[in-house]
Amino acid sequence: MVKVRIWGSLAAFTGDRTEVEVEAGNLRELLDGLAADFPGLRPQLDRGVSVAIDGRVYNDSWFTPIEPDSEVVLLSRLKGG
Amino acid sequence: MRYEAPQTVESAVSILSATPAGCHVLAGGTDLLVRMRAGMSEPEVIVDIKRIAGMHEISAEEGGWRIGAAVCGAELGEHEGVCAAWPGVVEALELIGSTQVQGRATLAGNLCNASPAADSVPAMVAAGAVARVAGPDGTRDVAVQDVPTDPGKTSLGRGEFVTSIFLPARPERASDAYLRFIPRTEMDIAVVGCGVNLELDADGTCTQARVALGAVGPKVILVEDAAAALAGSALDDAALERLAAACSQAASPIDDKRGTVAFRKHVAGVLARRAAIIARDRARGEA
Amino acid sequence: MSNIHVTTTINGDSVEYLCAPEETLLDVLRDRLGMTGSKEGCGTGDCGACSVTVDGRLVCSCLMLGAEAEGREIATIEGMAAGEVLHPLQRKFLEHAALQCGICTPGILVAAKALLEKNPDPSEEETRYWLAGNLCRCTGYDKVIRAVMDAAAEMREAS
Amino acid sequence: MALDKNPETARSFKLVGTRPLRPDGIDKVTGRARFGADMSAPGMLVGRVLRSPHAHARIVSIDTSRAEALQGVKAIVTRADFPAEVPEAVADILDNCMAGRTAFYDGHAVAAVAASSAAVARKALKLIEVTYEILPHVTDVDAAMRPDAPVLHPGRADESVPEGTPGNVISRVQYGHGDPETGFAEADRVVERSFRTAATHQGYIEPHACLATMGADGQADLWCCTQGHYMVRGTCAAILGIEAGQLRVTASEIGGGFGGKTTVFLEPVALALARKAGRPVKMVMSREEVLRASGPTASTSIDVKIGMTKDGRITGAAAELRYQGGAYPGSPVEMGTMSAFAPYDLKNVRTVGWDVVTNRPKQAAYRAPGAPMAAFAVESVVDELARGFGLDPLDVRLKNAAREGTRSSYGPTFPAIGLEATLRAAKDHPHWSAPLGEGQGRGVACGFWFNFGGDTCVSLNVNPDGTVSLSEGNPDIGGSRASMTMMAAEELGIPYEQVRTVIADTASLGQNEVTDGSRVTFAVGLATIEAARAAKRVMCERAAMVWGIDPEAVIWEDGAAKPAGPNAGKFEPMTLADIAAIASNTGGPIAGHHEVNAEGAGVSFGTHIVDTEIDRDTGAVKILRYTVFQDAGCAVHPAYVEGQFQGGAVQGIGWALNEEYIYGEDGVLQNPGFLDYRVPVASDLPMIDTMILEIPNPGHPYGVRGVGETPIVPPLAAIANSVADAAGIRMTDLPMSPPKVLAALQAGAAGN
Repeated sequence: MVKVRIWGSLAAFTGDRTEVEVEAGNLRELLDGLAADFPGLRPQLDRGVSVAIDGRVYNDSWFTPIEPDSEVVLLSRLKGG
Repeated sequence: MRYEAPQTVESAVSILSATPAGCHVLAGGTDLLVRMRAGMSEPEVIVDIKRIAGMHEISAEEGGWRIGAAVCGAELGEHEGVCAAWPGVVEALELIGSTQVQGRATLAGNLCNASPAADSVPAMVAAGAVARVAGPDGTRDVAVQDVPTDPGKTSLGRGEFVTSIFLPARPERASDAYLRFIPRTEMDIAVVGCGVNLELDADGTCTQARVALGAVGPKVILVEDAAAALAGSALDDAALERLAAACSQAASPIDDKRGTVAFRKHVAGVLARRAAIIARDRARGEA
Repeated sequence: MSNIHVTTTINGDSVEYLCAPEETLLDVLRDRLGMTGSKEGCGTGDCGACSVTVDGRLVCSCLMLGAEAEGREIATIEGMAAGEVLHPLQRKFLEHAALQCGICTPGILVAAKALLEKNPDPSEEETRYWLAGNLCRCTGYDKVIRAVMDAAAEMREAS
Repeated sequence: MALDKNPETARSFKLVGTRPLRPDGIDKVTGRARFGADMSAPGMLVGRVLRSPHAHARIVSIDTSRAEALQGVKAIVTRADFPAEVPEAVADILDNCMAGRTAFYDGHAVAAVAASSAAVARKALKLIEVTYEILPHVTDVDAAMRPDAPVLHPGRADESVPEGTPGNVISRVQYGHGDPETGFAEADRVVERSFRTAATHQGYIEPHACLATMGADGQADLWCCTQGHYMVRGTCAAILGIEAGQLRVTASEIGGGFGGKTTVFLEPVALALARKAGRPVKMVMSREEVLRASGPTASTSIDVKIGMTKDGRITGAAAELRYQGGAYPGSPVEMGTMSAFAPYDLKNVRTVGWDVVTNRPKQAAYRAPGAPMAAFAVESVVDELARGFGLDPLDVRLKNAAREGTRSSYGPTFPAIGLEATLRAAKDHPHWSAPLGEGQGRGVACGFWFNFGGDTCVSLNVNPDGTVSLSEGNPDIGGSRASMTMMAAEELGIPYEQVRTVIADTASLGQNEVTDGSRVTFAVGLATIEAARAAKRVMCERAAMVWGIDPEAVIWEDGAAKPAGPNAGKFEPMTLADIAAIASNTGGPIAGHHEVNAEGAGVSFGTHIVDTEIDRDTGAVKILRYTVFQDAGCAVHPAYVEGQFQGGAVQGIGWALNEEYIYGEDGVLQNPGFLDYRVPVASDLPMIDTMILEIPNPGHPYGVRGVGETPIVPPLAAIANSVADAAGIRMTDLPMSPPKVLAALQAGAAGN
C-alpha cells in the first residue's frame, strides 16, 4: 500500500482524510486506485492532477514506479507561463 | 480620403475652406494619425502644411521668436536663441512623447489638438504666446489661451489654420519653466502640468508672473491668483506657499484613469512651487 | 480614393511606390515594399518598434503617412549593416545578448544609431531617456543600455 | 522517464557556461527575422475581427448581408461557421475565440471578415449588424463573489465548491498541513491583512498574428507566433473538426510571450476564414485588441494571516486567495494557493483559493502564473512582522527558510533547493549593507516557482561534411537555440559553430509541449543531450566496424571515437567528421533522436533586494537599485540567464508600480494602449544586477533548472517592503501608483 497525501479540499471526497492508502506500484495504478476507492475524486482526476513522488512532480507518466515507502502527494495540475 | 500638400498658405486655406467639416491639418501628425487609426477621425481631406514655405522656420521678430507651425520639438530644442529665451516652452514641447515623437510633434499641432493635457500649452500661455492664424480673410493673431475652447475644440473658424507661434521679447532677469506629473519618467500624458513665467527686478523681487495649469480643467487655466501670489514677492517660501495654494484652489480636474481629483489638485500646487523655483533660478542666472 | 505616387529614397536607393492616402509609412514599408524589419507593436507611437529616420530625424513610421515621404531620405533597419559588415551597434547587441525575442531590436538599433550620430558620448541617463520610446519587454533594458554605451565607446575610439 | 540519477555536475564543461553569439542573432539585428506578421502568401486576404463593445450581452442576431455585399469581401464567419459540438477540452477556447450566444466581455469576438484589403475589411466590419441585449456585468473579483452579482455561467461550479456559494465561483482549492490556529496561539504577534492586485498583461511587443491557408481537401497550413505550435495544431484541429495530421503549423519567430501565447485567439478564426474564402488569410491584432481580447493575468483579492514569535519564528500561516480569471474558468489560483508559502518551513499552514469568473477577457498564463500576487501578500506580511520586532528581514527569512527535507506548504518534501543559498548570497552582497539616503528605503522578498517538463522531441542529424543539424519543436523565445546548440556541441565535443539548431514545424517532429513552465532549457536541453548521446552511440558503432572491434570497446571523447583502452586495440581516433564522411559506407546517414515526457523538473527560488526613493509630495516611487539572486541549477548561457532575471524583475516592477487593467462602470477597458497601460520604459530603471547561483538539479544531466518564471515573483513584495522602509506606509493595493502612495502618505497610515 502507498500512502497518498491529497490536498485539503479533496478531503470532502475521502471521508475527511487528507492521507489515504492505495494499492499501487506505479502512477497509473495510483490514479486508477484512487478513482476506484474514492469515486468522488473522479471529476478532479479527469480534469487532471500532478503527482509528486519523492519530491519530484509527474504529470502523465503512467509507469513511473512508486515504492511502498515513497512519499506521494497529489497536486493540482501544474500550469506554466 | 485625399492627401494634399499645398505649397502656399493661400492654397492651404482654399482647400480647408472647400471641405470645412472633413478637412484636417497635418503638421507633425502625432495626434491626427493616432485618432485616424482609432477611428475617431475620418477626414475627407488631409492638408499637409509641411511643404509650405516658412513653416519650418524659426525667426527673430521684435526681440521675440516666431516659430513656424511645422517646427518639431527636436528642431526647437536645437535652437539656441529660443532655448535661452524660453526654456520653459522648449522643455514643455520636448516632454511630449518619445524621441521619435519629437521628430514630428509641433507647438501648433499640440495647441490645435486642443487636449486639456497638452504639455506645451500651459507653457505657451504662461509665456503669453500668440498664435498667428491664416484664413479666408487673411491673417489674425490670437492669444494662445484663446485657441482651445474645450477638449478637442478650438476657436479657429472655417478655413483657418495656425501658421506660427510667436514668443514675445524677454526683458532682463526673466525666465520660465514647465513641469508635468506623469506616473513614469517618460511616454505619458500629463496628469497635471504647470508653466510658470517670471520677471525679476534688479534686487530679485518678482515684478510680473504668469502661471498656467494643464490637465486640471477642460482647457488650460491661467491662474491669476497664482500670479498675484508671486508678484511683488522675493519668491520666498511664503510666496511659494501662496502660489501652491492658489494653484490647488484653481485646479478643477476630474477623476479619470490618469488621476484623482484630490491628487491632481494637490500636485498642481506641488508642481507650481517647483516650477516657480526653477524659473526663479533661471531668471537669476543660477540655473 | 486614388493612390498617390511617391518618389523617395530608402537606405540610399531611389524608390517609387503607390500608396493610399491613409496608409502610414510603416504600412508602405511592410506591405508594399516587403521591408518587414520595421515592426508594428502599437500603431500609436508608443512602442518605437517601427522607428526609422526621415532626413536624419528619428520618427515612428506608424505616425507618418506614406505620402509624406515624397522627396525624403528614409533609413530603416534594413540599411544599417554595410553588406555583410554589421554596424557596431548590431555587433554589440549580439555580444551583450541585448536581445531576447528580438521584436523590438530593429527599432532600438535605429533609435540608438540616431542617438550616437547626435551624441557620440551619451551618459547612461541620456541613453535611457533617448530610448524611452522604445519598449522592450524581455530584457529589462540592462543589456540594451550596456550594448549602446559599449558601441558608443568603440565608435569613439575608431573615429 | 527523464530522471538522471547521475548528473554530470562534477564534470567541467567546455561550452556550457560560456557566452557565444546566438545563432539567430544576425537575422534579428538586421531585420531579416520573420515574426508572426512578417509572412505573406500569394492571393492573401486581410482578416479582421468584429468585437463586442459591451461587457456582457446576449447576441440576439448577427446580420452579415450588407457586409457580404461589399466588393472585396471574400468571407465572413460567425460562430455558426464552427462545429456545433467540439471536445470539452476546447469548448471554452472556441467560445473565447468566437462568441456563441453571449458576449462575455468588452472585446469578445463576435464575427470576422476576410477581405481584399485592410480598408475593405474595416468597412465590412462596420456593415455587420449585431443586435445585442445588454446584460448586467461584473468585473471585480470581490463583487463577482457577492450573492447578488450577475452570474456568467450558471451551473459551471465544480464539486469542490460548497453549496450556497455565489454563482461565479467555479472551484475551491485548499492546501496546507497542521493547524494555523494553534500556530497563531503560539505567536507573539499575529498580523492579518488584505491585499489586492490589479490584472496585468504580459505586454509582449509583438501582437498576435497568423497566416492561414486551407484547401478543399482539408489540408491546411498555419504560420503564427506562438509559444507552442503543437498546441496550436491540436487546439485548432479540435475546434475546426479536422485531423491534426492535416494541419501543419510553423512557428514564426516570436516577439515575446511570457505565457500569453500559450493558447489561441486568432488562429482558428483565420483557418475558418481561409477555408470559406479558399484563399490565404492573414490576421494581425492591433495593440488595442491585444489588451482587450487576449489573455492578461488575474486580478486578485487576498487575505493573509501570519503569526510570529519575537525571535522571528513563524508559528502559523494562513491565506485566502480570490482570483478572477476573466470570463471562463481557470484562473491561476491553484498555483497561487500552492506557491504562497512555499519559501517557508512551516508546521501550521493553510491556504484556500477561489476561482472566480467575471466579465473580462479570459486570463492566459503570465510568467509564474498565480505566484507573484500570492508572494506579494505573504512577503509583505512577513516583512511587517520582522520589521515590527526590529529583526533583519533576511535573517527572519533564513530562520524560516524551506530547505532540503522541508515538507513544503503544498505537500511534497523538498529535495535539494537553493533558497537558503540565495538568502545568504543576498545577505553577503554589498547591496544589503550599502548606506541609504534620506527618503530612501530597502526591501527584500523571496519567490518560488515550480518548473515543468513535458513532451519533448529532438532530432540531431550528422551531415556528410561533419556538421550537425539539430531540430527541436519549441519556439525560441529568448535565446534557447543558443543553449541547445551549446548542449549539443558540448555533448558531441565539437565546436559551437559546427551545430545549427532549427525550430521544426509540426510535421517534422513528434509532439512537443508548449514553451512554458520554464521548461525549454531543462526539457529540450535534456532531449538534446540524449539525442547527441544516441548519435554518439551510432558513431562509436561505425568506428568499431571500421576498426573491426566490439562497439563496447569504443568510447567517445573530445569529438572523436577512440578505443576504450589498450586492450581494445591501437587505432587513431576517428573524429565526428571522419565518421560522417564514410557514413554511406558504414550503414547510411547518422542521426540521434530522443523523445521523452521530461518529468521531474526541479523547483526554483529567488531573492530580490530593491532600493526605492519616494517623492513625498507626489507619491512617485523611483527604483534606485535592484539585485536579483536566483538559483539556475546550471547556467548554460549565463548572459541569457541574466536576461531572464532582469526581464522578469522589470516586469514585476511594472506590475508593482504602474501596470493595471482599468475598467469603467460600463465594464469597458479604459486603457487599451501602451500610453495608459504603462509598462516600464528605459528611463524608469537602473541597471538590474544579478547573481546566478548554481545548485544543480539532480533531474537534469547537466543540472539545469528552469529560470524564466521565478524572477517575476519577488518584485511586487520587495518593492512594497522597500516603500514601507522608505516612507513608513504599507501599500496593500497594487499597483502602487502615485495617487495611492500619496493618499497613504497623507493619511499617515504607517503600519495600517
